[in-house]
Amino acid sequence: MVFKKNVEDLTVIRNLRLNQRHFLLELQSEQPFSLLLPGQFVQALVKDSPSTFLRRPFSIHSVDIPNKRFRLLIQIKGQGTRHLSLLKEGDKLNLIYPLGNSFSIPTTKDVLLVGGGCGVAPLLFLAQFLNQQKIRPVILLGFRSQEETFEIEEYSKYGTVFITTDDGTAGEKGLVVDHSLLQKEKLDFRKIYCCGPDAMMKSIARIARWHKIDCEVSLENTMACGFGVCLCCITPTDKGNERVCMEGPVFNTKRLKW
Amino acid sequence: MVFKKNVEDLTVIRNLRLNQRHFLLELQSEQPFSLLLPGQFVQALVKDSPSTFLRRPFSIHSVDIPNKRFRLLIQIKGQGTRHLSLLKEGDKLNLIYPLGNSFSIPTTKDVLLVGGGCGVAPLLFLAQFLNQQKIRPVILLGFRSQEETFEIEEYSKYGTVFITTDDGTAGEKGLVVDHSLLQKEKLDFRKIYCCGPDAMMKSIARIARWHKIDCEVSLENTMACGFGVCLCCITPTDKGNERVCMEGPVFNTKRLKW
Amino acid sequence: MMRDLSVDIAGLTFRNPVTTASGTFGYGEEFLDFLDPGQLGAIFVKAVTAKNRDGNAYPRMAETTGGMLNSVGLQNKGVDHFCREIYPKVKKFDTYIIVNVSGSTVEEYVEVAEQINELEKVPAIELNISCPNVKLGGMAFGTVPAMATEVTAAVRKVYKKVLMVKLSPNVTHITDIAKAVVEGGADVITLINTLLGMAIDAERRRPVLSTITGGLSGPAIKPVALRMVWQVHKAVAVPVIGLGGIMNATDAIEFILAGASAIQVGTANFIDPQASIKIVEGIREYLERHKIASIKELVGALRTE
Amino acid sequence: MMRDLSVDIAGLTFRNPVTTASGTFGYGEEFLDFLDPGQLGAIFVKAVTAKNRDGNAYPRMAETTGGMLNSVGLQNKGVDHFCREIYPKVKKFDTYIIVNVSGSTVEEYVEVAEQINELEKVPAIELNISCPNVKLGGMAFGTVPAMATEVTAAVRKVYKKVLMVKLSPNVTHITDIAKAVVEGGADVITLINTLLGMAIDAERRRPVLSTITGGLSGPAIKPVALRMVWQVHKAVAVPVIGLGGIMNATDAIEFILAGASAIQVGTANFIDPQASIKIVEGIREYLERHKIASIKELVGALRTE
Ligand SMILES: Cc1cc2nc3c(=O)[nH]c(=O)nc-3n(C[C@H](O)[C@H](O)[C@H](O)COP(=O)(O)OP(=O)(O)OC[C@H]3O[C@@H](n4cnc5c(N)ncnc54)[C@H](O)[C@@H]3O)c2cc1C
Ligand SMILES: Cc1cc2nc3c(=O)[nH]c(=O)nc-3n(C[C@H](O)[C@H](O)[C@H](O)COP(=O)(O)OP(=O)(O)OC[C@H]3O[C@@H](n4cnc5c(N)ncnc54)[C@H](O)[C@@H]3O)c2cc1C
Ligand SMILES: Cc1cc2nc3c(=O)[nH]c(=O)nc-3n(C[C@H](O)[C@H](O)[C@H](O)COP(=O)(O)O)c2cc1C
Ligand SMILES: Cc1cc2nc3c(=O)[nH]c(=O)nc-3n(C[C@H](O)[C@H](O)[C@H](O)COP(=O)(O)O)c2cc1C
Ligand code: FES
Ligand code: FES
Repeated sequence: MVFKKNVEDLTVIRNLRLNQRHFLLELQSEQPFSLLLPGQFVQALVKDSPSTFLRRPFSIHSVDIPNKRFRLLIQIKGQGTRHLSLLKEGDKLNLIYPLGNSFSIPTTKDVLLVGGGCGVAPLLFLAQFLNQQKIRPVILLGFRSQEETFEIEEYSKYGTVFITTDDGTAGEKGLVVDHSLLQKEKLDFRKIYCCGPDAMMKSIARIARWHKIDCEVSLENTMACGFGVCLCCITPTDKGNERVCMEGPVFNTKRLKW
Repeated sequence: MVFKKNVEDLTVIRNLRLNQRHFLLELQSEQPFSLLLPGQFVQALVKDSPSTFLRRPFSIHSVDIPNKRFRLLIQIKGQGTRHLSLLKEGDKLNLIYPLGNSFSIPTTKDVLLVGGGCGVAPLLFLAQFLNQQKIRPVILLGFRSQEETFEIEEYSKYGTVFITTDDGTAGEKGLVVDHSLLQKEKLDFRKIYCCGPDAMMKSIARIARWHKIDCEVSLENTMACGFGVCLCCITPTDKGNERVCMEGPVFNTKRLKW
Repeated sequence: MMRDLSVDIAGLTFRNPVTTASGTFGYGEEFLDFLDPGQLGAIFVKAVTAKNRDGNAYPRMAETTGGMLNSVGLQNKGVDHFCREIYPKVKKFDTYIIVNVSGSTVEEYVEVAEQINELEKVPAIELNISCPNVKLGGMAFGTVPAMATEVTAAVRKVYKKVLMVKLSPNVTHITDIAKAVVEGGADVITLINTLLGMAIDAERRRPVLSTITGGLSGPAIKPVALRMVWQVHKAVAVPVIGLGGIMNATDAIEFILAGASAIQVGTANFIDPQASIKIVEGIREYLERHKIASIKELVGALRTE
Repeated sequence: MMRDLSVDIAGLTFRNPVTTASGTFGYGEEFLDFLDPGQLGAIFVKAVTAKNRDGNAYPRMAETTGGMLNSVGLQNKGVDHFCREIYPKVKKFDTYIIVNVSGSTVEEYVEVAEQINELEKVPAIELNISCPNVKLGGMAFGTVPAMATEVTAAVRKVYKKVLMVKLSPNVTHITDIAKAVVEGGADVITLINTLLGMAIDAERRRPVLSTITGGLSGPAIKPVALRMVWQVHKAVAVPVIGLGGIMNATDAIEFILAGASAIQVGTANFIDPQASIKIVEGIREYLERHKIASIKELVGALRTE
């Protein structure tokens, strides 16, 4: 895949607060995108935040190619994300993008997407993309509570959505790995794409391995550059230490030392 | 003089742009002021400016004691003042105040105030204060150009105002020290208060000495604390190295090693 | 549940681990409008030397990214003045007053320490061995182990109370210096003093400081300070007091985890004169949140397995 | 008027004084989307060692105030791989390619230098002597003058082109190390490498880095770097290449005034991959504004009278 990485000031055209901890940034580019693929991410420059020295990585959440727009789904964690949550319509946000590899195109139609926390972010773009390949995935999303669920209708456009909440206020109670969908003796999926906290991804990977289902995960990692030069973001794979920002963020779990 | 220093979040009730480089901040306090005196200053915390680590000192420009308000007149110099220039109505500004000594109460009515650049800032408060002592000073102010003059009417309420501009577009052309007021063989003043760039204050001090007029200047200085503990802001005086933020910022020029 | 914030420093019981760094807290008086010194574990007052010192010429300060340089140069009115004018005022504070002792020769350190030894309400001194040794042509006591031992031992002979020694970070092996001062008789080690740095005004093509170089402090140096506290805590048996860029309670906890029995708040005092008492409060909240009974449990409790 | 940005570094003419720091610019390729290497004075590529190294375990990075810690640990595929796979690509760049050479023993440095000596388009190496010496139990070559001389001299014997040596700032007397490498035959001195620091996650009570300590870089260290460049420039006759926290053209000018004949852009590349070319532009504007014909006039031109 050949595409050019850009450093660009995008314009915030919407900052939608989804709930206390999550918001959506819709960004307008001036120039047509080079290829954008699901699983890829951006490195955002947080201005005027004294405790945020480095850029912050965020997955591309959904795209609107004709209008040269895409969205980020961001969870407020620390100072950097808090600053970004204050961006207003018309403000500029400097991004390096697109970065990283992408989820692979499946060779089957029996696809499951599993996301938890802000790990749901890349899955909407992935679902959009799968629809273009005539695939309607099953989408299993985990939230803390009813209050924290968001964009269910959005995901539902592209697949069949199931949810879990920690407190049972919506969908099944418990963690995504405990959802009844995954408890059957034989699972109906031939491919799982997963993104979320490490522990969750490891559990899903275990289930996938047990059922001999191919599984790809999008890893989080502390990054300094995001484009392959600092070697800070490595993960051990069958090829040694690989860079999550270049060889990843998406890895087939077969290749990881999990 | 005993007064208590406060650390307080004041509310910006007005941010008035005077011209390209100057703005006025009007600030509302929650609590009644302890004594505020002309020549005193505040230390302002500049939030969200990564290159502004320390607080920034500004003179109290004018006060409205009954309404618990005062104003700062600020010239945009670097990142810190640029950030402050973006403050909006309702924003909070954390200040330590009041700091420093003050201009002394004159024993004469023949008083001249001389200010240049952002050095005009403390002179409005001083003029207000002198009026309360039934003194109407002569006020000589230096600006770059007509465009950059501001608040002339404001000063005129409290004294007779003369101005100079570097380019002659308003008042007399030239520097304040060259103003005809100061060129006479015998000057009518018994006390001069001066604030502005070092070179200007030194020239005024020389003129004052020549005419045997008592002269007080408000010194600028790089400050780390502003309340006397870091010893960074010293100036050599007849008593050794004194702190501009505590023993000053106002000094009688007799005491300085100029 | 009550959380116990007190710490033991060589026999002194600080009511909490939060103290203020020498040179950033004046003689405490300047802070009376902002806080009650009785809420702090101790206060370390500005360096005292044998004779009056004017310090360096102006400018003495330069702002840097996340920090500042200073070249104050030990300006103070000398030990006699301290005992006569300052001590009567500071001794009234309801906290430990610890005097930072500086000098240019071993004899000067000894002379000052002897006089401070007489002050009943001063339970400890902090020897600042980052000062130049004038006899040896400006080399600092704090950079050569043998000299560090020598000056500590000489003071130890005349000083009968708790002897703290404050180390300079501008060395290759901080643990060598730490061991050297323990050998000389130090009861406590304080670190770090400022890193030697420099600032330039590119437009004027001049150094910003009159002395060209100066001491770097503030959060910029915190990683170096934490590292040295960790190294020294592992290398010596005496308590360590940690400082360098502490701005908030989280920073303070980090130093304690690295091995500091108490911490000092320095440059942060300039930005928020109430930083130290806010840090006390923040430490209490941390203990609460983590259900830890005593701050002592956290000293050096970094999990490295 | 045309402003002359070129500088002479031990016989090499850099088209401008702006280069990129080893370990922050990969092998240049990763930057081709962002800039044309031909606009830079030189590029310093990632450390090369004799054999493949996996580097340290994750996590390798911690953000700090105005900087970052890293503990990458010389991850690279070894010198054979460099010569075979990387060199054919980077040699096409229209700028000097300088290889950062690392090792754990004198023999390893020599081995790598010998092989790099054969690469026609590599006019210089930069010996990174901040690495631990495994034989001597982890002590760094860059902290003991005699060892610094030894490793430099050993490489000097086999390496026929321009020999640069990059110094560690974690020493008491940087000028002693600088003189030692000049004695060993260094043509150029680069400084500074990272300061040794540490970061702690207070909530988890753990070090952030897998290696506990790591190297501090970014604007936080600029004052220390400037000071060392100034000291070394005055102490030795060879050209100095300065770095440490350079984020913009003003920073670069400061290093040049302090005595650097060229500068390296390091951590800034992560925040703005175009930082280096913007710095070239900014230097040109500075010369314009100050009506200076050649950047060479500014090298060490700090006014201290
Ligand atoms: C490839 C990639 C894609 C990502 N996509 C998204 C996304 O689409 N939406 C989203 O909300 N977040 C995403 N993240 C995580 C996001 O980058 C971090 O939450 C963000 O950087 C936190 O910045 P902060 O300044 O708010 O928090 P900080 O103050 O930096 O940190 C707050 C807390 O979060 C932890 N933390 C910080 N950065 C990371 C990280 N990279 N990985 C794990 N823990 C971290 C810190 O240790 C700390 O405990 C992604 C991360 C990666 C590597
Ligand atoms: C007691 C006192 C009262 C003051 N009152 C006012 C006032 O009423 N209105 C006003 O506009 N300004 C006043 N100043 C000056 C003001 O504090 C500085 O202009 C301001 O701190 C600059 O901050 P900055 O971050 O914008 O600029 P920086 O980025 O810090 O500096 C920009 C440029 O200004 C120079 N500079 C910065 N601070 C000072 C300083 N303290 N003295 C001299 N040069 C400096 C720097 O060297 C640099 O060249 C006062 C200063 C003092 C000490
Ligand atoms: C303005 C200033 C003056 C200082 N004076 C002294 C001093 O007299 N004696 C001393 O031991 N340390 C002195 N220091 C060093 C501090 O006590 C402290 O070691 C250093 O600033 C690092 O801590 P910080 O980053 O929290 O400020 C001074 C520091 C500053 C900023
Ligand atoms: C992630 C990272 C990797 C580095 N790798 C190397 C290296 O391989 N060899 C080397 O000599 N220096 C290495 N350095 C040090 C830099 O080249 C530079 O000396 C240091 O970061 C200070 O400059 P800066 O503050 O501009 O980044 C590395 C620095 C970073 C941040
Ligand atoms: S973040 Fe720098 S290599 Fe991945
Ligand atoms: S600014 Fe600290 S003593 Fe004046």
